[in-house]
Amino acid sequence: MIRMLPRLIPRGLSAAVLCGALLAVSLPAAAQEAFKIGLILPLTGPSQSTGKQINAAVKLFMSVNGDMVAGRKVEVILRDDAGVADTTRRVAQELVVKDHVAVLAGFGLTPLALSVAPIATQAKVPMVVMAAATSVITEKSPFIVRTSQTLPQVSSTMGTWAAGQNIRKVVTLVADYGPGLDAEAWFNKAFKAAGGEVLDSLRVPLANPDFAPFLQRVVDTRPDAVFVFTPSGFGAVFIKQFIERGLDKTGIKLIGTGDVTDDDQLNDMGDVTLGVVTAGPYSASHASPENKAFVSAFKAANAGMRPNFMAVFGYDGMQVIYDAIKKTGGKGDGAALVAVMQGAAWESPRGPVAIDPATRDIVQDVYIRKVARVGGELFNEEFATMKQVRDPAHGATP
Amino acid sequence: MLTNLFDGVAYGMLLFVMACGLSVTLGLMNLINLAHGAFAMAGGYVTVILVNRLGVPFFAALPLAFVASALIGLALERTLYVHVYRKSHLEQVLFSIGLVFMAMSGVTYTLGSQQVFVHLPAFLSQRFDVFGVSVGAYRLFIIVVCGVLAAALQFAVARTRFGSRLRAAVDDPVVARGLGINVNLVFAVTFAVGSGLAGLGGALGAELLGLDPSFPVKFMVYFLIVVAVGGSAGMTGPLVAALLLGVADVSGKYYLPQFGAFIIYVLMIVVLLWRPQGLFGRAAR
Amino acid sequence: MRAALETRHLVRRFGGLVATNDVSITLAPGARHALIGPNGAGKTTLINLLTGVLTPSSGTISLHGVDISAASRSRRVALGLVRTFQINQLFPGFTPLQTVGLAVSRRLGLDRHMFRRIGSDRRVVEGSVDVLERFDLMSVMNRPTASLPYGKQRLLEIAVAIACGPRVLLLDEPAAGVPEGERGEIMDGLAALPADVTVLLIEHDMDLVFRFADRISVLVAGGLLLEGSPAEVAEDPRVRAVYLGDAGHG
Amino acid sequence: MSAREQNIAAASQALAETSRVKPAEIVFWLAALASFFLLPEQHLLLSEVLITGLFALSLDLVLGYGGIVSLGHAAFFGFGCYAAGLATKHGVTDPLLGLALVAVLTGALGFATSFLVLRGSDLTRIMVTLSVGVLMGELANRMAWLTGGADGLQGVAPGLLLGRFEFDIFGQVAYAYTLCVAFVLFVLARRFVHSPFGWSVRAVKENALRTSAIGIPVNRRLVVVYTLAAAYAGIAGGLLTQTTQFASLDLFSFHRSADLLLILIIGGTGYLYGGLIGALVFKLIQDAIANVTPQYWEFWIGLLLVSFVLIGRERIVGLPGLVWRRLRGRA
Repeated sequence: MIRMLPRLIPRGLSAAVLCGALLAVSLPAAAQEAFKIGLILPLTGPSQSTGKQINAAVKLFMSVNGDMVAGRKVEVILRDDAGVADTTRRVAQELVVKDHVAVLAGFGLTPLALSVAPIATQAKVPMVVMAAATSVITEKSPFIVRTSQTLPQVSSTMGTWAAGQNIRKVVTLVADYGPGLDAEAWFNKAFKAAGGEVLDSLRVPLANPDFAPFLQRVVDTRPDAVFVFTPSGFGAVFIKQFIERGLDKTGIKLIGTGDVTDDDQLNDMGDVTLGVVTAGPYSASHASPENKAFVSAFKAANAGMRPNFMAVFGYDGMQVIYDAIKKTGGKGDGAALVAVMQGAAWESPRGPVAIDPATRDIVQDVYIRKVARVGGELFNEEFATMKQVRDPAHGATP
Repeated sequence: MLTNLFDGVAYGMLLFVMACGLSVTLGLMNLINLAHGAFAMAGGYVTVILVNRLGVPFFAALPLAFVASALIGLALERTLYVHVYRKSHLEQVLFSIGLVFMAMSGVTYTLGSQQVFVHLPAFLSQRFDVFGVSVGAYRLFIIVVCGVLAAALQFAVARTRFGSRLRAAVDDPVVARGLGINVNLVFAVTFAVGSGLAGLGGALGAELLGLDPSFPVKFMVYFLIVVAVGGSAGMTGPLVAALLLGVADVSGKYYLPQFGAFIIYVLMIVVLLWRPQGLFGRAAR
Repeated sequence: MRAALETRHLVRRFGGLVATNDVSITLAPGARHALIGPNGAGKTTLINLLTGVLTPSSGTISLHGVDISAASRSRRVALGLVRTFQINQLFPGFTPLQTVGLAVSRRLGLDRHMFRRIGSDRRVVEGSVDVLERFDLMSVMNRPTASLPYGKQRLLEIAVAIACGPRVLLLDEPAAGVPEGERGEIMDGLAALPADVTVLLIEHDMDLVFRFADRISVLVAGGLLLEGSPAEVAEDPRVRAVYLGDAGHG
Repeated sequence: MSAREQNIAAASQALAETSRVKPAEIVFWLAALASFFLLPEQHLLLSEVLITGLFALSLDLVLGYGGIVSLGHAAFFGFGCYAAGLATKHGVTDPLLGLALVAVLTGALGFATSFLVLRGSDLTRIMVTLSVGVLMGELANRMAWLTGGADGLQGVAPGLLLGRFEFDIFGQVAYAYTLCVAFVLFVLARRFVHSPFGWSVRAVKENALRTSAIGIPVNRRLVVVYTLAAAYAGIAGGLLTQTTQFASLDLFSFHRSADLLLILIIGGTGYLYGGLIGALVFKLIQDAIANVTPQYWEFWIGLLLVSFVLIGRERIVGLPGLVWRRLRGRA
């Protein structure tokens, strides 16, 4: 019996192709049901706070805006990928093949988004990136639209700003993975272009528990400032050790991207963060009526949890999807949805934002903020704004 | 660079206090306990809750962290661990990995997954120069506390009545039983003290290493390296191994940041190939 | 005639302690030779030297004229020097048939085959049956070893060694721990050893030694006290003094 | 027939019995084949189960047969993933050729590292295997110019299978391919473990001292089985990359190796099917728990591990059978 099986299987193969063809034919027929959005987030694992924030924001968006758009009922299918890329990929594939979702959304980290890009292309399903921030992502498929941020966007803003603040010599210290390298490269480029000098570029392994030796190098190099990017969650340890090593007293300034002073964790990090200057697209204390409403509704719905940048990215992601459904009258296929998403512009809780029609990447104001205590809580207080920053990396090399 | 050496020693001391219990349980009960880091995590969280939420002074919280972890250790030893001593190493590995997973998600459930910190008294956050070497007060504090603990442990094992029973039980449990030593009691007390020390280490280290639910997995390898390299016979081996590890890790990251992550593993593999029983291990068991 | 097994001035030191002190023994082919001595006399060290677990500090060991002093353990087995253990060293999860089958496969040089089924070669089956029949293990050949009575396990210990096709067999206390009722089986097993196999027996059970051996060497404090026929040994006053008078506690 | 001939016939039959193909095995593979036609929507999941199962099978060779406790088996799996991905990107687009290449490369890595696990105690082995796993992961991270670093290996586009079939988004071809490869590898592994060589490896696990006393070179046996298992793990990894067209650093993580042990414990060691069955059960449990408490499923996995050790695998796995017998006995 066992010996027969191998001969049976090639026949199974041709049947498989047949099956596949049948399924492919049956796909468009499903288009009249609910408009399904496959939301893939890291709800477990080290990046779970990202997933938690975005999930809460998506729920909030739907409770504010209802689940009927252009006559279609919108349904979100939430799946956990635990921050593991091959799971993301399989889940995305299942959502497309089994659940016939019209849009894929979420993607907490760069590799997770990258792993799904070929599926978006192959299945012609729009993919709304709500968190991952490496520049290159949107170039990997014509169906990718990003509503979060890119690291070149914020770090080059910081580079330009810092050079104008009497900061001449800088050491950069980034987490050693894609986004970190992006941040390092674009900060350095902008900073040098504005006349600054980068003394040293340190890369810290992601799994590294102890920043001490790296900080010691910073001390020994004696720069005016140290530019930092760590994924949110690692920022706290870093700042602790920065202070503990007495770097604040040596006059070395701490500047970084908004990830380091994540709104969600800022209060737990404590007063050591006071005075840290970061560049980022969103602060929970952003002064606008849209943001006030957003923050209070978010807190009310989530037991007082403060929304961070991830929440806004997710909220805006839903905004883009809803707008696209409206503009296509609920009948658009993937290509049509992406077409109307390109060039979309709206007032987000973070300020005015738009999707660049050419790159499908977000265009937004980037703020320079300083951590301060306001009304008993710590906030990233915005004090300077770079208007409508595009991702500088698309079509360029650092 | 003396500051690096100093940091490395502080780091190593911390590792020693956290891992020494593991070395004794391995030597004594021939138990491979990958869940040791969970006790360190317990101590860390107890301190965080006591200091940050209940306003207990930091110095009062440290002994409480020790006691709490020791009690948890004792309870688990009596109810669960006692059943796995005679099982195969594979089963011990599985069992303790299971405990780690449960501890991690238990903490995530009750306290959340974000990183937490202990609010230290102000004078411990200072920094000063000693003979031109820049030294952090907290690291100095850690070195002093851990140094005293290491000395006390060495004394306890070498000189006290309990220590001699412990050594007898490690050498040969069967003979020790024959001599009228209550080996079970020795096991339980040792396990509890080992867990308590891990907890104390966790409490001290929370500030330096960062504390979150993935703590037991993140540092598991480090603990195991201390034990595997140091050998499980006595206190000297693990102490030397921990100090080596701390200094190698810190200076590796300072001087060779590109290869920092490799150094400790390569070092360990080399040591284990050279001496499979560890630097100070007995030839055979 | 060339000796089956011969040691010359064999010495093994552990630091300052001399565990084996200038031991020279010669076993003629087909001999039934026993080695006796009180606890701590160095019997275990000697057997470890012979089988290659330990290397001698000085002196030589030769097997049918071939110097094996530095040969590896598996090399010695390949040359025909096989041992049994004082404490059973069996495969608890294997059946006696599987255990013996593996040993026979090894003897026939078939153990490196990766894609041929064990026992697909008729010589393996025949060889295994030969051994199992010889030691009266056919009836239990398909039971897991761990479930066998102790006496049968002891027999299997010898059977595995024979399955390796030894020219010289070292028997390390074959009757150790065997209950009185199963002793007869062991005696029968020893009697069933092929006549052309040279046997070195290490044993405490004097009854067994005197029934089995045609030559006896007495080892005391690492050195050879004397060697002779059973009758000579039994009558030697030194042996009586150091050993036989003490046999009950040995 | 003489008594001796009867005995020889009986022994011959008894030896053949251990490797006879049992009806349950035929049912198992027929069910696997049937799943291809009956569960078209589950092909993605089933491919993953099968690949994990194959990976677990390779650990079974090391652990269940060789008796080596390894906590770093993911090193080979991950290496296979990257090797397959890089081979595809650099010209070896034929999937089968790529898989063969991966098997050779991973086998070579297994051979080189096998000498590290020969020495020392279980603890030493655990440490060394764990470290090799971490080192491989760190290497893949470091060599970002080659592997894509933390972003993962992108743009893996395998060619047509057998020059005819394209890997489709529904995973039909991928599942058929995985099923065929897994079946072939399984049959080979089955032959291997029932060969004299396979028995000698088992013998090492049962009693290394006795094995060497019957003249079998223990270390060489372990080197071979470790190398073979590494190649198997590599092929499993290669399959994953080819069917998902992607590889990431997570492949090397500790969780992979720990999950793998759990899979093997659920399925049982030392009979080859343990890995495959365990992988299926593990996925089902994971899905079931994830549906109830998505954030805390790790807790239940942990509880499962602890219970398996404390209560004993036989009693847990035997429970359904026991209940069934009780019910039937009463009826």
